[in-house]
Amino acid sequence: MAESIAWEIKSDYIHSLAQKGIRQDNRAMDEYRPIEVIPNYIPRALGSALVRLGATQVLAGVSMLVGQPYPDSPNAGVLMTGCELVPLASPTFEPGPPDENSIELARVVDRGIRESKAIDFEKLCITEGEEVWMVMLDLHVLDYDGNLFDAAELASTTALWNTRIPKYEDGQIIREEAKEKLPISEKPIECTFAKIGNTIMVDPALEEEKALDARVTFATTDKILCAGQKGGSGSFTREEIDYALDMAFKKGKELRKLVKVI
Amino acid sequence: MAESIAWEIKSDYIHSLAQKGIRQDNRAMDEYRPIEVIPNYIPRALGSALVRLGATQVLAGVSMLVGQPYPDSPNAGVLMTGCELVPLASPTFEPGPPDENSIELARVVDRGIRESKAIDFEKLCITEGEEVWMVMLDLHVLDYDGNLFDAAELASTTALWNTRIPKYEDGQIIREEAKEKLPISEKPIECTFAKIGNTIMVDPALEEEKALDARVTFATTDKILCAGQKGGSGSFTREEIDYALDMAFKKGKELRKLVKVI
Amino acid sequence: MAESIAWEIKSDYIHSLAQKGIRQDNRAMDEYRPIEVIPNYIPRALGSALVRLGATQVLAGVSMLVGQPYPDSPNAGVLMTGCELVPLASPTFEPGPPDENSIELARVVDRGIRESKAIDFEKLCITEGEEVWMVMLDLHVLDYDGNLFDAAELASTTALWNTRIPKYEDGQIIREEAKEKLPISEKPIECTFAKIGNTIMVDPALEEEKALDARVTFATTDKILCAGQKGGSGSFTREEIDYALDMAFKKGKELRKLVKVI
Amino acid sequence: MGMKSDIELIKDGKRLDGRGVNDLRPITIKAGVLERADGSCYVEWGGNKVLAAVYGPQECLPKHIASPHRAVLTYRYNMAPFSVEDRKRPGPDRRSIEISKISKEALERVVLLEKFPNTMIKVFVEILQADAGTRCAALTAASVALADAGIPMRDLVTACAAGKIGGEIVLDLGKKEDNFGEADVPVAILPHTKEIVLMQMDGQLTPEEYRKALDLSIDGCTKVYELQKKALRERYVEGVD
Amino acid sequence: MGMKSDIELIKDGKRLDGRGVNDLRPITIKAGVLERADGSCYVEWGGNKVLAAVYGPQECLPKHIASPHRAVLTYRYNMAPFSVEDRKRPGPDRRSIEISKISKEALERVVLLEKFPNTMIKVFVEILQADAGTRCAALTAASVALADAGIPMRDLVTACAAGKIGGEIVLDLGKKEDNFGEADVPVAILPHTKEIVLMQMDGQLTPEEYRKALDLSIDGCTKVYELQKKALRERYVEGVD
Amino acid sequence: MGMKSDIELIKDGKRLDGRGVNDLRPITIKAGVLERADGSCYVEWGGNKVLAAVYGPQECLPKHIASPHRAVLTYRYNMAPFSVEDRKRPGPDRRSIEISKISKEALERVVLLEKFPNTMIKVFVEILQADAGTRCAALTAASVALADAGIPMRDLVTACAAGKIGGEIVLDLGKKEDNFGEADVPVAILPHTKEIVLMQMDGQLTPEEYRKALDLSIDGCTKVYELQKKALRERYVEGVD
Repeated sequence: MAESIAWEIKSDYIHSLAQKGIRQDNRAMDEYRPIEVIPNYIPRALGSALVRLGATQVLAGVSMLVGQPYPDSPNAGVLMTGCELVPLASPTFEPGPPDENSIELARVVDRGIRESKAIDFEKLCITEGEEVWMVMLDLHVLDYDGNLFDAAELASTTALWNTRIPKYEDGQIIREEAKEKLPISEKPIECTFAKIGNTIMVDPALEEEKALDARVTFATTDKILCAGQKGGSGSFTREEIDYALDMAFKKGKELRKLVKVI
Repeated sequence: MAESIAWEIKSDYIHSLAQKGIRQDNRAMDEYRPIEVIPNYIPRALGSALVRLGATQVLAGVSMLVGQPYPDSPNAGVLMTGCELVPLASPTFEPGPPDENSIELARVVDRGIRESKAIDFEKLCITEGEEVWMVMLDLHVLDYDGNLFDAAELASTTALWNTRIPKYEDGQIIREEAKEKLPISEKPIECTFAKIGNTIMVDPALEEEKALDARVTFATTDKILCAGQKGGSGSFTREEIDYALDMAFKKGKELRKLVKVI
Repeated sequence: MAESIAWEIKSDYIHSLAQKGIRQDNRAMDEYRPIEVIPNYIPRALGSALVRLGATQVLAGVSMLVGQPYPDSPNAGVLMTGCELVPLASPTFEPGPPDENSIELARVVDRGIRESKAIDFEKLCITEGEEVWMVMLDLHVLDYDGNLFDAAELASTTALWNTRIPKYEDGQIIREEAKEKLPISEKPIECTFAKIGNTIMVDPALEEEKALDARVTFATTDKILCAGQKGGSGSFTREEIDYALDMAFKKGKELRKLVKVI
Repeated sequence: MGMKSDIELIKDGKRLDGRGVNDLRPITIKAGVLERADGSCYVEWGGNKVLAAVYGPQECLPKHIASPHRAVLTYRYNMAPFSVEDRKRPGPDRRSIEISKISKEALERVVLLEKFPNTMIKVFVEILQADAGTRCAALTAASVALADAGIPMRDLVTACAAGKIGGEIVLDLGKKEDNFGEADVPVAILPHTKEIVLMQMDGQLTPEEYRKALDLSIDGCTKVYELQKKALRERYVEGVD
Repeated sequence: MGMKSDIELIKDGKRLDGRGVNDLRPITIKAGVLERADGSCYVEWGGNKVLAAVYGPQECLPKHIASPHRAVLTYRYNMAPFSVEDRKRPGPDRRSIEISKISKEALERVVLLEKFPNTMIKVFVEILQADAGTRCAALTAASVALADAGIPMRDLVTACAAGKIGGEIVLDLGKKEDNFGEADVPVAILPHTKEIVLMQMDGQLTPEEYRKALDLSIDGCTKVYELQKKALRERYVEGVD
Repeated sequence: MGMKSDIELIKDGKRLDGRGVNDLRPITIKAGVLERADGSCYVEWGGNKVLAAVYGPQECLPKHIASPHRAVLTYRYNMAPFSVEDRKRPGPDRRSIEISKISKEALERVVLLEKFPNTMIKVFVEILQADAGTRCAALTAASVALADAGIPMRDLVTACAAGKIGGEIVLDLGKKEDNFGEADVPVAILPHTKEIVLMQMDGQLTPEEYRKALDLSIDGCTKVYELQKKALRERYVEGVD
């Protein structure tokens, strides 16, 4: 992509603001944009949630299939997380197979959920070594205005907490009779920080993402860190990582309250 | 594709002729080009037919595989229709996976056959829920001089009427012993009309296809309409659709006589 | 690819040398570059070998899977040969699916091994018609300085002669207990000749490959020719083929001694 | 079409969901629902949830498909994996590609492409929840999104299907009617001229039944058009607030 | 090659289809059979049915593969899905790609590519029904199609295989001979100079047997060449009618 | 991470392979091992065998990704099919694509890209035998290969992981420790400034444990850096021989 002059000017502006401790939308450095969480946004899906984070919109949907377990965990269900950055959501998204950005997003969201041990995969075993439930978590980004990681993790956690398991009888999945809840216990939350110059700020909006030097995301449950991911061409000092880690636990507690279960 | 000046001039010419009620090859508006149908053109295939429609040549071939039925019709065989617009047939065809034109062609041909209920799919069930015959109908366009829809449907119907089912014993398909006929009862025919200016004409030749404003295809059996498809960037009036519909039944009867069974 | 002026000049130079009976590295026309063969280069693989032929480096690795036999040989194991020309090995190799060069390489290497009947495929049958060993031979080119065919065949033959079959019990492959040797009896060797002007030379180095008019490869065992492949835009006379054939048997005997079994 | 079932799809003129033969399902249309897109529209139509976005006119890429005479219009119909019961694998399938093609051709009739030579106008539609009739809902949404983007058009495109169930011609098939019914005729028109810009048919109809279905779907389009206008009016009012 | 069987492929010098060891299968060649292609040829060779088309010289696309010194030649060997017993999945497989590569290299020897710098000449071959020996039939057809397109060539390319069955070296293997025989040696030559432009071998042969097979296939090529010339002569006569 | 097992991964401060909690596996680094690449490096790290190559700066293709301000850096992490027990299907999978992305971003911090506008620098890493910690070994090798290619850099990038097994924080997890352990924290730093340019974490750690792991992995990096320097020194000495 040819670099746009407009983005460069905006990036310079955001850097100079950051130096003065200001964000373009006047948020505090540790302040999220307004968040709206709508569980069961797709009522016919087995689980779903829409998250609006500022103008960013991410829809997570859950399908349940029956498949074979992995040979090394014959009595455990499977989680697969996919992500489509559909071109409807941004002028920079292209149709086609997932690119490195959508793959990173899906994998970081997936790790947050998987490593939190939120889902009790053994309860998703139907017949050991033969049939298990496969939880297909699909992220559909509808409007991209920055910080997809946190919006997607929040949507995913909410969708999974609202997911019902279909009845399974004689090799047939009966979706109409989906009454049992997905066995889930933790609410992993991801918090992402941008480093712009020497300033660390939470929940980068689109312009901040374009201007950032480095990015770090932590997925936490109440007391446990379960995933981390650094991105961007810049670097963090040891102290900056420490700050972001503590803030991730603090903001995580706030965001966790938004995971509504219907 | 850069638009060719030559095609534009030719298109203007065809439009001006159409206004005078004339076609470049002096055909009547409701007249097909000469048609030749050769059943069993590929004698080693289980079913096949070559259709020449003017200079257009389409070869349809049928293979039979054994596969699983769809879960929602456990006692019915399966029809799959594929189409390759191989670059041998036209300077505008590119190698590679099917594009929107070949997909539309395959799907419209498929609908004509499927919706006519010509094939008795329940007779293609081998073991309910487990094994059924899969009728693989492949369209191979050899020379593209316009109106692939009608040529392909005629070739397909003829190929299927001449298709034999192999013997199936102990999980093995024995093609050498293919005596039973495919259970087929109707002869669906597609008729395609081009609208050029305010003129509707049947069986558009290549230059007419390039010049057309809109296109409509109807698949019919003796008394029943079983598929329809409008194409092109132009539009039809209600009356034009009525005219094409009636003509599709009339010309369909004529073309149906060409479906020879050996 | 734009043709490089540098390559053209080098090619002219190599042609003029060849006319005088000289090669750029002063080798005799029937002389290979120094060859090093390292069996079990990847000790954790079931079989492997690295071959250095001048600066060319090819690594062959063998994996063993359990799969279904082909319907027409229900009691025979399967050999599959893949090749990745990874871009690490040459500025002209591109990432992506195998191109015609890597496919030709894999297929010619495969034919040399398969047609020599070196592997006793019937001994690789586990349950007739149901389960057989699949020998997955993967060629990984590490440094491309010409004559991949001969290096790859030598690496493959050596890797296969050093391959152990894992234990297979209750549907599980136990790689830790891989004691049985792959049943193999012959040592097929490929010898490749370049024709530059009217000169035939063995083991073309990279610059010679770029300059060659035609190329011919013969795979031999002690007394039997088992594969041949002509390449390049030039041609061979009947006599040139005769010469190359005899030389292939002669050099084959020399190279065969390098197939060390540990 | 035509799957076998014991379900009685119509009884005493009432359909499974209580509708009469000429009734549409409930439809809600909202324009201007996305931040990044140049124009957008959200449509709920029975159980369908459809989102459309428009980008452009913009530089035409890849360049070799550009035309010096008009804008290139692209249309991408896509289903979210969770939009249907059996998870849809991501990426375009043959059905989506066909729908995209004929929907694009329908829109080419109304968008004043000749005003924007050498450019590209891109329409993206996402099916978030699929009932029956998604192609009509998608095209209806796309047309509003184009208007929302300020792209000059001859007219809106409005789409609606009619079909045959239990022997009767009815408007706007629902999911079960689509699965077990006898024929479906999706149609798109220009509301002002009643020109037909999209028409497909599958199933089994006599010529008379087909004509009746065509008329009925055109009637349906007229009703849908009112909702499109309303959505754009609301968007305009909101815009000047 | 080399599948096991109880079939006796040769008995008293006669093969399964009654041919002697040096006999070709019946071959028919017809030039100029397609409307759209610049040159074309249809070959029936035993049970093989092969269609070849040539387009060009024309603009070289994508441009970055063009050469200022010569035309780029492409060759695409493709099998129709119904051409073989087990349906062939559409699209190029590894075998087709290899055959296309070596066939292209064979033709590069004869086509006067240097006469058409910066252009592209495209050869397409479709196998409509496959017996054994399709690569030879395809290359034979392609060469006639190039001549039919008026592309200047040093010579035709003519192809034919020899092989070993039941211990004997024979010409032009049929399907069963290919499956159950001991070796196959497809060869292509320039008929005037006897230069070898394509050669493959697989199976098991002593050096002496290989030499015999090579000689026999070259003899076969000479016979096929007569049929190529005849087809072009007929096309020319037809052309001036 | 986190697979269940009865294996006791650590006992009396000793790990399965006899290492203490702060010990690296044996590491060998050799620069300049390939003929064709502009720079290269071979790393053996425990059971890992990793080869890195650098090409460039060279013309940026495709052109539209070029930047007038700096070189474009690409990074391709690839596993050979036989590098893991269950054969890895050739071609990039999702894991490889993610690793490539974050490794590229780590290197972008040190390579003086602004010195080579409009060009491209390509880094390729092949995992020939995989133990645990391949991404750290790969990035360590890539950084040496860049130096070997003479590409100007602010500093080397050095990578090492720490993790948690059997309740303790340890350096540089081996294969079984990775499968059955509790957490893994791969990290890459610039040795001179201790800036963190790559960091991932998965598993379960308290904040205190994470901090301890981070410190330990940075210590590990410092030891690996000495081996990188040694390899480059040996290469230089060899070069002037």
